[in-house]
Amino acid sequence: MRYLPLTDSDRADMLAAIGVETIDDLFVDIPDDKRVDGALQLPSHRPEMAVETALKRLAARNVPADSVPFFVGAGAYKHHVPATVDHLIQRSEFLTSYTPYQPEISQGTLQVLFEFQTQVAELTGMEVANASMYDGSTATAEAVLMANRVTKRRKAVLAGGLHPHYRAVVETTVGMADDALVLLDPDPSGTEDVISAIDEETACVVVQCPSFYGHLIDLKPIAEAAHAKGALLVAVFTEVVALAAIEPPGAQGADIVVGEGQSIGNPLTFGGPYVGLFATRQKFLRQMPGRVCGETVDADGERGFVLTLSTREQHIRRDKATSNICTNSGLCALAFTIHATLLGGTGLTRLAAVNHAQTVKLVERLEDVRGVEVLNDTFFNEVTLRVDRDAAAVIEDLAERGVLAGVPVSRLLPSAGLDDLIVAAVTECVSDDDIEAFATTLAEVL
Amino acid sequence: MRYLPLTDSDRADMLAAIGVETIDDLFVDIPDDKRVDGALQLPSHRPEMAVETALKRLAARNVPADSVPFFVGAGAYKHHVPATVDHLIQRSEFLTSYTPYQPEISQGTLQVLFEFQTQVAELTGMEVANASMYDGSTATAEAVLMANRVTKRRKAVLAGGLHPHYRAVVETTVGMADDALVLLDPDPSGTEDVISAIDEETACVVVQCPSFYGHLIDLKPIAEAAHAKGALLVAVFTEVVALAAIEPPGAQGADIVVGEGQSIGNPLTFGGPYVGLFATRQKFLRQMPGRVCGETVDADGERGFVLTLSTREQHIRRDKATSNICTNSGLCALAFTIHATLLGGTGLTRLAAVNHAQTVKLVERLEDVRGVEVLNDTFFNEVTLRVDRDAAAVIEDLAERGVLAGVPVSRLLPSAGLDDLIVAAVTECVSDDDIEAFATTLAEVL
Amino acid sequence: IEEPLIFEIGRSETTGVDLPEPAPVKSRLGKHARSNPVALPGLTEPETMRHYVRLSRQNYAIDLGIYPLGSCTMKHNPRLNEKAARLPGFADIHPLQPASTVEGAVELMAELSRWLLEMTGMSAVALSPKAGAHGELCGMMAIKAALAARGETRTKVLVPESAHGTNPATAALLGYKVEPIPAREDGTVDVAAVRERLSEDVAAIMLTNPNTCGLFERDIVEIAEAVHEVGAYFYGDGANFNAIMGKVRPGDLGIDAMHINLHKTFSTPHGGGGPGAGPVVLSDKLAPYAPLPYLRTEDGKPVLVEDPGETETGAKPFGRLTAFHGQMGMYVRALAYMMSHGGDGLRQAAEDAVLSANYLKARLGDVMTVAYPERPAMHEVLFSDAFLEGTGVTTLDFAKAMIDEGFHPMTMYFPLVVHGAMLIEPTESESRASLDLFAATLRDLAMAAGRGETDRFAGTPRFAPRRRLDETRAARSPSLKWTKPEPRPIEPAEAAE
Amino acid sequence: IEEPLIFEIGRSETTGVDLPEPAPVKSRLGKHARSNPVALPGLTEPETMRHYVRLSRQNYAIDLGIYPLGSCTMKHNPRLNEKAARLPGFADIHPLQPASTVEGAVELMAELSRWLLEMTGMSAVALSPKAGAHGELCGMMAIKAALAARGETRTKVLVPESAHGTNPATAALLGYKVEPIPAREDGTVDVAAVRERLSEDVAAIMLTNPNTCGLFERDIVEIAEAVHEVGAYFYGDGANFNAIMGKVRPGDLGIDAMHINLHKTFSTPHGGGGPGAGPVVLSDKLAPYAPLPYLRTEDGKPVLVEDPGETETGAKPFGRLTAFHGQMGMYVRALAYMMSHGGDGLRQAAEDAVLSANYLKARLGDVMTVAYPERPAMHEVLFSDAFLEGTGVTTLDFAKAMIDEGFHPMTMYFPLVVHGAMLIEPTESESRASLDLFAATLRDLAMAAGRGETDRFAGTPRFAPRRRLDETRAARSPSLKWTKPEPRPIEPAEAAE
Repeated sequence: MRYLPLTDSDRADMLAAIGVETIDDLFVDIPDDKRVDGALQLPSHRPEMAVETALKRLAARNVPADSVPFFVGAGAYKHHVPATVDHLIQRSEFLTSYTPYQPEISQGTLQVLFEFQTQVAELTGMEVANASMYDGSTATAEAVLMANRVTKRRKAVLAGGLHPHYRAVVETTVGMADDALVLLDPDPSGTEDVISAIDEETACVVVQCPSFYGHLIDLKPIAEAAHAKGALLVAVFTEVVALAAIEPPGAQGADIVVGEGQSIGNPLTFGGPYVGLFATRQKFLRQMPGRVCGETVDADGERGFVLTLSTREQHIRRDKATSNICTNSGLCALAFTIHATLLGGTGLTRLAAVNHAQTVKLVERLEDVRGVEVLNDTFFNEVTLRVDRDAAAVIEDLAERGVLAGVPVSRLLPSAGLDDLIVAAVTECVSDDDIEAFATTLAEVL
Repeated sequence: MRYLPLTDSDRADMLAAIGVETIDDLFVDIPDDKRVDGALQLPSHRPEMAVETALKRLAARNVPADSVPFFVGAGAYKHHVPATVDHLIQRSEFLTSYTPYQPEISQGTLQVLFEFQTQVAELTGMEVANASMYDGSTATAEAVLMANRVTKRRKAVLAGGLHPHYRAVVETTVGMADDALVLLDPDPSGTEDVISAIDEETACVVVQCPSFYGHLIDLKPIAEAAHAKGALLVAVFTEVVALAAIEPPGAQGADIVVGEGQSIGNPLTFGGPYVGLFATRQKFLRQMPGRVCGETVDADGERGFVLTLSTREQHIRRDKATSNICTNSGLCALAFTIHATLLGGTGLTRLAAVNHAQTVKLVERLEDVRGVEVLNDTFFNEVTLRVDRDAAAVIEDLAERGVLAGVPVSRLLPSAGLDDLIVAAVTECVSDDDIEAFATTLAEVL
Repeated sequence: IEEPLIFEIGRSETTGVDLPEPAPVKSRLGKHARSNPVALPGLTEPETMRHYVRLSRQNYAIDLGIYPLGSCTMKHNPRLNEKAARLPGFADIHPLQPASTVEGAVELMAELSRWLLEMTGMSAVALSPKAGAHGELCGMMAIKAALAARGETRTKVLVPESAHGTNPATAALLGYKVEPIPAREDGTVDVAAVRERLSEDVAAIMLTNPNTCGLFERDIVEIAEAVHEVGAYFYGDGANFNAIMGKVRPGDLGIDAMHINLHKTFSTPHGGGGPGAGPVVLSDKLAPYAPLPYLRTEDGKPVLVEDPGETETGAKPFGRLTAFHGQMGMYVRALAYMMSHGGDGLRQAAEDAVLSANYLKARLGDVMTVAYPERPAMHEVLFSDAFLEGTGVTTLDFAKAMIDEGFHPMTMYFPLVVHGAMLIEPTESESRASLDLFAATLRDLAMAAGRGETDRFAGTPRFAPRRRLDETRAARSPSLKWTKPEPRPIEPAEAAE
Repeated sequence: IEEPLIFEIGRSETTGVDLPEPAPVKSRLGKHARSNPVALPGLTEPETMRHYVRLSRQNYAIDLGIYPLGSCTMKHNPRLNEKAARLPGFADIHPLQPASTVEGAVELMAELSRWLLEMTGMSAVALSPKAGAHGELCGMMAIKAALAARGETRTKVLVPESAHGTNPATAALLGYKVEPIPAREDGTVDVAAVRERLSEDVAAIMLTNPNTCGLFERDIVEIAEAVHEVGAYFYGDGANFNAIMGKVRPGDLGIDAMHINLHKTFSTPHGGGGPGAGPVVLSDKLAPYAPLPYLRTEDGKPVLVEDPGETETGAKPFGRLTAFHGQMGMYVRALAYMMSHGGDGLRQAAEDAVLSANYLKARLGDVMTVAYPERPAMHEVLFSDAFLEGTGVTTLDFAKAMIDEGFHPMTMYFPLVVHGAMLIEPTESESRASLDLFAATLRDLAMAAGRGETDRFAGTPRFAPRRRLDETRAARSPSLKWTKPEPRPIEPAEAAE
């Protein structure tokens, strides 16, 4: 057993030092009749080589994004992550350390979190950010609960452009907390009227931009309308790279900005782990969920960093905590921070420009394909296509031809009557050849 | 340019600080008419993503050992390397450090070399080892040169079981140094008489065990015969794992033991980098080529390690040096040491046993295949097969059927009339299914 | 050596990523284009490498030494698992690719589920929770949904005082009133104390077993029976599952829902705070309420059910906990870990973890105060700070002095039921030599404290990257991001120059 | 923290590798089976991880700070290159697989060759040499073979005094007598001095350019002409190629053979001492003598020629330098590095390297002694220790004091032509801030030495993992491997117990 350093003679010596005869003497508190007798119905230990082979076989039964023209987005995006990022996050000192509860020997992690919070605040245009959430969807649910606490109201309005999974997570979480929701209809056209759904009981309105369907939304009037009724605007994004191209939600009056940070630094990994970003205004700081890292000084007066404001958290506040979150997405946040540092403002802007330009190219190319219509007037790197066949079938046909062409909306909203829509994303990883492959193959199957 | 930290304004400031106008003012010593005017005929700088894609495309045009039944050996072996090894050698502090010329801040590397030297000495059964050579073949050439220095003679006898490439490297090196060689005929049967080639002018006799053809050779009588004539025995191995199964050359009277360490810790990588092992007797220490690390104490009396005996080396001795070697195989030696540490004596013994057992299985299975004969009476994990067709053609046919079945001897010895021989190796990576695939496919093509 | 912040050394115009020139197209951002470019500093690749390598060296890590945080199970993180998780077939697949292109991934999830179910003796597993606390939420939602399906709205959840803070926080999040259960003198919960508080208003009890005092709850079977008698459910907090893998199955004890911290028990690295994964195993009674997506077998092949319209008869998923399918990256690592150990190795790991904790208890019992000496410890052992009383050495001093000896301190001041708690969990990954060195150091410190050598403790740590940090100051006027320093006011003398 | 040796903590019966049970077969080892098992200690995986991670932290590295070793070109090592070299299609292929299964690998070698030839302006390249010194051997063997083909046996090789020790060692290995050439006062070689020593006995001159004093040899073209006039060859040591990439091509200067250190100029990591790679570029005259294997184009596709019987007309390979085809792992890294930079970036890198060296020269020239102040430095700048004369601070003190300031010292005592040489090569990978900090520290130390503050230097380093090590003791009675300590003799008192 390569992972277990104790030898049989160690074990014997240690039992003797403890003063018991057998290891089972240490398990006496387990009721006799409940103890597992012998082995479970599980395979025995296996060599590293065998485990690796078995897992490689499973991996080989999946089609990696890198290996085909790839346009799947809808909340998770295939971007290129520099090798430096993955190398650094595997440093033993980052990878195998715990939550920095002993700050004197955790300044590496803590300083990274401080850099992360600053980056998130700048990108979203907000005043403060926390040290990460699980992902964008759970961050959105936390934002709604926080808005309820801040406004002391219990009704959230969810716009129709919100990612259906995010909506479902909010529905589940907020519903189970016995708070109320107003769910607007799905909005593939990007023209919905959110404002008229806001009333004096509204705690917050939750709007995603770019929307699930790729539309860019003017948040400012929504923020103003919300504020006029004493409600908050929760702005959501699933593609953080967009924030380098479009006006940040903070500049448009958002009160809480939440979203998914996966695009920067983190691979697709079939949906997780990802990293939820959470930013808000300074005045709501003490209602914010999740860990935060703050600057302070040590006994010598040197600058240092600590986890702070823990009186909001469950360790101290227990049932009065702002959230139950404990473990978050530290290492994904580290990857985000390293990648964002490599990019810098200039690189982020360029990355966003390349994404947008390639998307425009796809849209222009699809104009020549009969049977497909792009619904978007504005977009960043994702658009909604209406096809004249069942979208799910089209996607399957394209997959068979080696093109992963996007997500049929019906996969996430099966009973919404949107069976002819595809959401397609285009990143810097999409080449002109990929676009051509998409267009020609689509023409074949339509 | 992601690798170049200086900005244009840095450059301008620095030129000003130096007191020159343009960068070319610093290149004035290059004759005007020889300066490269404008750009070379090379592509411009490219994004990481593009470089990665281009290299992945090249890599995809090769067939990795892991992906097929694989029996190719003949001096390089497919073994399983634990993930821990590759992780550790990529630690910045190991990967990006230089030769440990400043020992106070290089104890990591130095202690590893001390561990490495001890491991090599123990495995070979010798008294001292150096801190690595380029590979087994160059180590063999160095061993012959060293034997010439030690004996003050100039004639080496190379046994017919020596790897043909090793023999060629010795021929080239020793020939260019104007020393003499006696080359015995290739020995696919493992029955050659080396002893009668030794005479009073012989500096050393070079014998490989297991031989290139897989035979186990009794070194003891050869050592005795050599010593009787005042010559040295240079024992060579290409498969270091064998040393855990067979009597080590040191115990059989070898004076210098050299070989290839790739099998432990290092991937195949199309032939390099590998790690040459070099061990000898204490009394020949000062004639040994290459770096060595030695124990000493620091100013506080604490144990520490330094590169030592540098008076043998070219830094100090220049044209009187024992070798011209400078850069060696430090990181490969680290990989060797880590893997050997993970294995330990018990693991090494087990690894050797598994290799041998799988090889026996192949040999037994091939008994049922018509048209193939195993030439070996004894072997470790490699055997020579005689087939009743042209061996090179058989290997090609098997490759087309997805089995990489070994090396045709004619590839290394094209004019030796050994066109019906295949050298095939079997390691722990070869499964019973692989053996079955070899046998059935071989039966198909014979 | 001090390492500045990226904001102090980077420049917005610098970038460490080369990207192609964007094609010259007509923008479709409309009026939404950013008015000011992002003002974030960049570093070139060599600068970035050096910055984060240097920062990393200010961290303690398992790879550097024992990390004895109680209830955190900081064990060896095999690199095989990291390698496997990075195979393109796992790391580079999208959660919404067509199902036909991710069959291996779904099979892996199914395989992981089989291991979890066999080890826990339960009926169903919800894989998607993203961490332990998220798993608690999942389990308690299933309970709430099951109660709702019975038409019941119960209002209370019982939680022992020794519980992790996440338990009461989770219950409260779902609108439950949290009622504490006191522990017996011996650190465990008495079935009688539970019975006293049970009623038709109680939705569930949340119990950690082994509990955070490091003890196995001996009355657990009776407690489960009592809970079930009033129609309530038993939520088991699985944080300490490492102690009992292969020794006892929670399902056999009457537990209805329990989360498994893959980042504790199954060694997915903690990464300085996450990510984790908290799959929840469910009893027969709760299985129908498992959230979306869940796995179903169709024609012998596992299929992910994402669509509430498609659920088979009987399934009543309570909703969705997260976008997509959960922490695939952690599933790969955890399964690699399980397969490497096998059933036999996991059981051995639990035994070694328990053995090591009891060994430390034996080695330290005479110089430190074992909180509950009567019962065998499980995989962690709890001390109180009674042995420091009157020495002039505070509990915090004691912890910080350990840092100067080269060790990460144990969990301090938790659980709250013991004064100056020190909870030590060595895990099964420590060698005998490592345990002995750790014990010897703690003995030495405890004896020094006993002799009143306060100098050895005051002002520690002295040899860490930072000395003791002012946490009060950080909380009083929080500074949570870097802000450009005010330009230094120009002195009159300088201005006159 | 001290880290013991594996021999002190490991046990022969412990293993950190799980292997299957060997099948029960009849041994075919015959009488050759080992009589005693290998007595090497093993560690489990967690112990191994910790041992080597801890050891690593006792090293300095480029990733931690500037590594200004002159003539070593310690630059940033991109991790993209590491990733690429580990692609299974490169790392997991065998050198003797059928050619049809390694076409991509051969194509990569051909592509690397194209870059090297274009950058150097030469005709052919021998890829297989495994390091710089091995490349020297290759180049000099080609020269010897070319002479032999002309029926000549020449006996001498000219080498300037400032040359790396490998140059004379290589020449001597091939049986040549080494004749030193003195340098001019300005640090470069005078064509007149070369002419004086040239004769029909001279096989070759070996010249490093830029030389190890950091200067470009201004007379190089005339030297080449003079060498060629007597029928000798010009071997160029390419150790300092980083200074001139894209600025001048060795082929245009009249060089006949030159090795390229991929681990210097093209950033394959030095790994604490290797592996490197030293491909040799050859002029038209030497190209036919390139060793096996070499690349040839057949039907537009590159093919590796391994077989002397198969060589095309005109090819007269002098033999074989190593088993197989050379350092594939390094080729992948170097090519990734070249492609990332492009022709433009490589030229810029050379310019930045030279700029940085001259910047340090300008920043330090007033407090340290520039050895050759008149000419521009190339990518490294040489100081002598004249500025320390009379200060009581030795050159070694000065170097060791740098360690306490957090820096790796420059190359010391080389080249031998200058008293107390200190050779600084910053490379292009250092930021302005890094150069400034390094310069400020050296200024500070130089001024402290000037003020006679010997206390600051004596006994340094004080803050390194070790204090100054006794190298004399190590050499006098070499202890090169661990040996089991003798059992401590039992004291009579103890024995009596």
